[in-house]
Amino acid sequence: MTPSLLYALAGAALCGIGLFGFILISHLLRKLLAFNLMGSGVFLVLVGLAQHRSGPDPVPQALVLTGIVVAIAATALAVVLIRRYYHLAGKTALDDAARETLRDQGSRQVREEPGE
Amino acid sequence: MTASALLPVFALMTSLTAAIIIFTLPEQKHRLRTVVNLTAALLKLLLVGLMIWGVFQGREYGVSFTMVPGVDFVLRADALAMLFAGLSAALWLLTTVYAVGYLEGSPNRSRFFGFFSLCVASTMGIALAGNLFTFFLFYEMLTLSTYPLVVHRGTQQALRAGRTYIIYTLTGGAVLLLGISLLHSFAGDLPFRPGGHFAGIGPDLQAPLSIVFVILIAGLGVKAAIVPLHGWLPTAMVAPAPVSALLHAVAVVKAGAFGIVRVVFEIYGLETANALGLLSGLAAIAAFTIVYGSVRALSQSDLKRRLAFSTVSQVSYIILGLCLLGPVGVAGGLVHLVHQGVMKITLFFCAGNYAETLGIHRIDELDGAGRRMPATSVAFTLAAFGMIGTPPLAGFITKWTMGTGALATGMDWVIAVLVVSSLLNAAYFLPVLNRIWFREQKDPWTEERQWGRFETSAWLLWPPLVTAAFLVLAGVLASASFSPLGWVELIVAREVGP
Amino acid sequence: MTLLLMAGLLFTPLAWAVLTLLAGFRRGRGITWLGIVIQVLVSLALWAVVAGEGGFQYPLGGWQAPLGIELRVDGLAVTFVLLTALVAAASGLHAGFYLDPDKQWHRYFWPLFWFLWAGLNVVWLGNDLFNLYVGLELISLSAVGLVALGGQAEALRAAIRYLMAALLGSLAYLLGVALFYGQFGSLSLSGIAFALSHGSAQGAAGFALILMLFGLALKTALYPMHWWLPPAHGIARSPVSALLSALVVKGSFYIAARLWLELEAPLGSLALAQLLGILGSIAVFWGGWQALRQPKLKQVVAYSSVAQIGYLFLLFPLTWNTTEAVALQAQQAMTLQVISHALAKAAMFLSAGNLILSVGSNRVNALAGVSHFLPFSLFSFGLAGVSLMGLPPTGGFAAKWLFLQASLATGQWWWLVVLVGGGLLSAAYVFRVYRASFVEDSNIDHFFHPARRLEIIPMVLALLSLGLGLIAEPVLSVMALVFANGEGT
Amino acid sequence: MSRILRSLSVASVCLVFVAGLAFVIWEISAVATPVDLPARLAENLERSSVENPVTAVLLNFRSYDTLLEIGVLVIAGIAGISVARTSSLEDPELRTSDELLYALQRWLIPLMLLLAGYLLWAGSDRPGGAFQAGAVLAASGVLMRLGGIPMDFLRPGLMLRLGLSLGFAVFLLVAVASALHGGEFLAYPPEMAKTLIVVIETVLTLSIAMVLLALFVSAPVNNAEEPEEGGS
Repeated sequence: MTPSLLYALAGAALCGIGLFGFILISHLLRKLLAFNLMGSGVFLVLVGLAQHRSGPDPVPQALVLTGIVVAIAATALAVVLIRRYYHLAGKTALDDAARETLRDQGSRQVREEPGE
Repeated sequence: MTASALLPVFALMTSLTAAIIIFTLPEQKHRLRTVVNLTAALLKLLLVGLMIWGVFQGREYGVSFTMVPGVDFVLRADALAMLFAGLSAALWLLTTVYAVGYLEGSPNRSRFFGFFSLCVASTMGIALAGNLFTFFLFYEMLTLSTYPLVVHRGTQQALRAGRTYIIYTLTGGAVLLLGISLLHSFAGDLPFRPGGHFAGIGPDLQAPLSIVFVILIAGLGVKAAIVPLHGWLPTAMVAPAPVSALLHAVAVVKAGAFGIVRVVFEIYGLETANALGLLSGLAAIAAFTIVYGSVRALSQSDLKRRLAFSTVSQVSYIILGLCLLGPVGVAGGLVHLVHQGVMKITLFFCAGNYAETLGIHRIDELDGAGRRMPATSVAFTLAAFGMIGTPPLAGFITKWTMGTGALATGMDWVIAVLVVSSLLNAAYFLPVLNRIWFREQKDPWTEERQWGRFETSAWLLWPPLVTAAFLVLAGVLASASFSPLGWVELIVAREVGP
Repeated sequence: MTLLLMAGLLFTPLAWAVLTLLAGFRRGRGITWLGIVIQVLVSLALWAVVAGEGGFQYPLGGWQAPLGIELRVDGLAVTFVLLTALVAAASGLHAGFYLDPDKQWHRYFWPLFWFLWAGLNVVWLGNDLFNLYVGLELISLSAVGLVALGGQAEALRAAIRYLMAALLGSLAYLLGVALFYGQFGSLSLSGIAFALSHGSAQGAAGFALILMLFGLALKTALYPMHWWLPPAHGIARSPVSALLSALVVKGSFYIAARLWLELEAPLGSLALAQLLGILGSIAVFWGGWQALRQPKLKQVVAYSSVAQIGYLFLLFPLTWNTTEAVALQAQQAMTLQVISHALAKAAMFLSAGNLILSVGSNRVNALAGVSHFLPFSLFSFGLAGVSLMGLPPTGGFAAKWLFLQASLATGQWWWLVVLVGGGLLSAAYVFRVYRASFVEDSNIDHFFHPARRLEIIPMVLALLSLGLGLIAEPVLSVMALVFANGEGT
Repeated sequence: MSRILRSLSVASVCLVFVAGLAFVIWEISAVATPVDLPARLAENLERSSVENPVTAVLLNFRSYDTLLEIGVLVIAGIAGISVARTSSLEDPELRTSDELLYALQRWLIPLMLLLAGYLLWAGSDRPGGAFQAGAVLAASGVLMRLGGIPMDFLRPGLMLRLGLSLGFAVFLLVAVASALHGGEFLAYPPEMAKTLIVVIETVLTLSIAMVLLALFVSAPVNNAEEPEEGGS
């Protein structure tokens, strides 16, 4: 067992924890954090597994850098969307499907916009 | 590719082009639309006439190209194709004339005539299809293009009828597709060919072939309105009269019957189908349908509904004819394809005239209609007698030929079916005629309209008169070589052999 | 020549994204039209080159495969490139007329549109697993941005839901890539396939493949992971919905199909193949059933996408452990289904948008009596519907036919039920819309005729998808040539 | 009750997943890779004209990935500002009024700018580079914003859009120019590789900072308004 392998295994654990949170938590920001946890786990697996045998490998490092930027972009966009959603709807979680249909058919007639 | 090879394509394109032009015309351009319609109809009649002449002289027209790997698109004009194509081209012209008069002043005419032309294009395609795959293509196109015609009025009743219609026919289409692809998976792409493809097949293929045959007939039987698959036909009579005429006489039910003819003759081959023991079952179902349809017709009080059940019964004559095996019986069945079309279209035209001119829908309202509308009533009477099988009208020719054919192949029970059916026909038509001619008018007509100098609009009057004249001629001149019977004998000579 | 074509294909969309970002809506529209012309021409030319000379590998920056990124330019790829060009061009043109120029946020439609196009081209041509990941993210984020455009609460909710699903899918895919890299030391798909065929260990790689397929299926909205699709596709502006349904979901499916076709022999299993096929079948029925019940027009179309995507997954059981001929047939069927669904669905969404514009409501029932006004768009909608039903001569029929033949040839008769039943179900929901338009008892007198140019675009798409069945043979012949090449490398 | 059950089932699924993943990682770690990419990389490092192998991979061997990655960042920026319609720039509540923080800011911001510059420069021979520098730059921007320093270029407008796209545009230009120059795409002429890479990194730093800052600004202020009817 080398430290690199340990990183990879820790990454696997992080993936699992992140997945648990991602599925179970309904608060959007916390869900997003869970996603980032998972992302870190994946990056650890990527780097750790590759470096386990032959020492430092620049390719996965570069991949992870790229991956981080992509993850940051996605996270930042998600935060903007979530904040704006909270601003408009006052909710921190997505409605579940059942309530959604109820609202559509309920007495509160949703105004139909011409441009759908 | 020579010009003559393209004749079938042109015949198809005339109505397709007409459809496209009509769809793009604005609703108000009634006159222009009528001109387009009639020009296309005349042009098509001309093209079909040319092809008939060519086929008579032994020429064959056709094109084909590969659509999907392993499957070709084939258009081919042979004698059998021309029987159906000639019928639909001739009746399209008349129905167009009739429809122009019938829809005068009603909304959505552009939509109606557009789909009407599409419908005829598909019928032409069905006639000219050179293999099962192409046949299926146009068969489904027919389904789609008739739906808007059935629901044309947009009432709840029409929409319900449309739904029934589409459920029946699309399911039938799906079953047909299943059959075609099963057949394709062990026999490849099969062009229609006199004598079929399966002469002398090994015993290992017999069971799958029989199953596929049942599936194919079930798929086609929906449109041919074989009992118990006939449920859509009586409900679909809510459609406007020209549509009913088209549905019953030319397009839909005939497409199903024609498909069965193609499958039995040119995919399986009459001999093979019989050897597999498939035809006796089919004959039994057809015979049952004939009797069942007539019995149900007896109890209908709505005129168009009675005619609809009569169609259920009459179309199965064609199928029964096939099962008679001998050339004479087969000829009887095939000629009924034309005869039934001409007679039924006359009846529907007349029923439409009664409804449009006097507001008559039910049979008990017909009292005294003969005096008010003599010409229409004469046409109606001729067609009704034709249906019953009175000599020398067209229907008689059918029944006589079939009867002789049945005797020739020793299927005596068919005679009984024919007799019972004729009696039933008389039982449901004669009371109608009695009311038209011999009863005094009871109530004033509910919606009487005056249309110029004839008893009804000239557009509405001439088509039934022409078809009535035709059904008389088809009977009287049956032995001429260009009568329907003459042509059918040509087909039979080519298909079955003397 | 190829250099210029590749430059056009890869960099025009990126460059146009920057240009349109700097311009306003109207100027952006003009710029976009120019770009569309260039892109369509380039795509056509590349397609012609591959059709004439066969596919090739294209190393970017001059660095060969394991070190640099190599693109795979084969027939399947260029076919999809061409398809993308057609559908995106149509959606772009439509959007130019459809979107309100006075809403200032609509100017951002153009850069996002171009980034989306760029991402799609990356995916079609990609042969490097990580590059494909970046391409996927490029697609997902621009798609999410397009859905959220305008920033209303409903749209945001759909966008967030979509983003979450897309992110989870990407991560699962990336984890698979990480495992592959750990095992093979290479990111090139062909390289990995080569290593596997020369006897590398397989058990671990199987897990990675499953992870990647899961992630991609999530992004493709395979049942039961479809929950994000209908809200997103339903709420977006119609040209956006067209792009999303026609192309975006196909991107992730395409990667899954490529992975499977390259790696199924060593890594696939009967259970996995059948599982994917069964999920696809459930999607066909579930999506169709839901489409039948939706009160809103665009939701009907969106659920129909769920159903139509289901058919695509029949590829997996029909290519696993079958003869070459059958596998080829299944691939052809898949390709035709992708093309015809893309064309038909784009036509459907665009015409649905026009109809909504005309009657001022998104509800199916609001269409009562619309056929009275002979809207072109209703006709386009119906024609596209014919393709979805799989009736001849449409491309949808050709695809269904090939699937049927492949199923029969492998004895997997149970897919017949799906293919035939699914067609009937789609007929049911298409006719439901059609039926509504024929109702005469409502007295609508207000009907807004959209501009003809808005109506012609979906019509052209619908006609293309209708005619695809007639010209399937030449289209497929280019692909068949390519598949032979693609599998050889 | 059902909640607990749900948690338990999700937890067990995650556990199974982790166990499977760990097992697979363990298995993979035991065998050698068929391709030795680091060795090939080392052989080709000279030709890339960058000393740091990570930077070489990012900006030369796999520069296409990096180009697209910046594209992703720009997309996020565009999407962010497209939904932003609040005037949170002017919101006084966001500003700190603490004198001590003001004072600290005056010290911190120049230091951070310096750090950003250093990170950028360091990228060519050791870990570091455009993204790290951009992040630090963005952070100083966030501080300035919280300190109430007006940054007009962050208002939606041409300046903002120009800033967003600058780095990406320059990168793209280099890529296309190198192709038109006669080589392959993204193949820098060897004699200019170093210069080009430094130029790219610099503009990228600016753009990355800009995107991050724009996204920060786009997020509306914290208090929720009344929910809008039907999302009009």
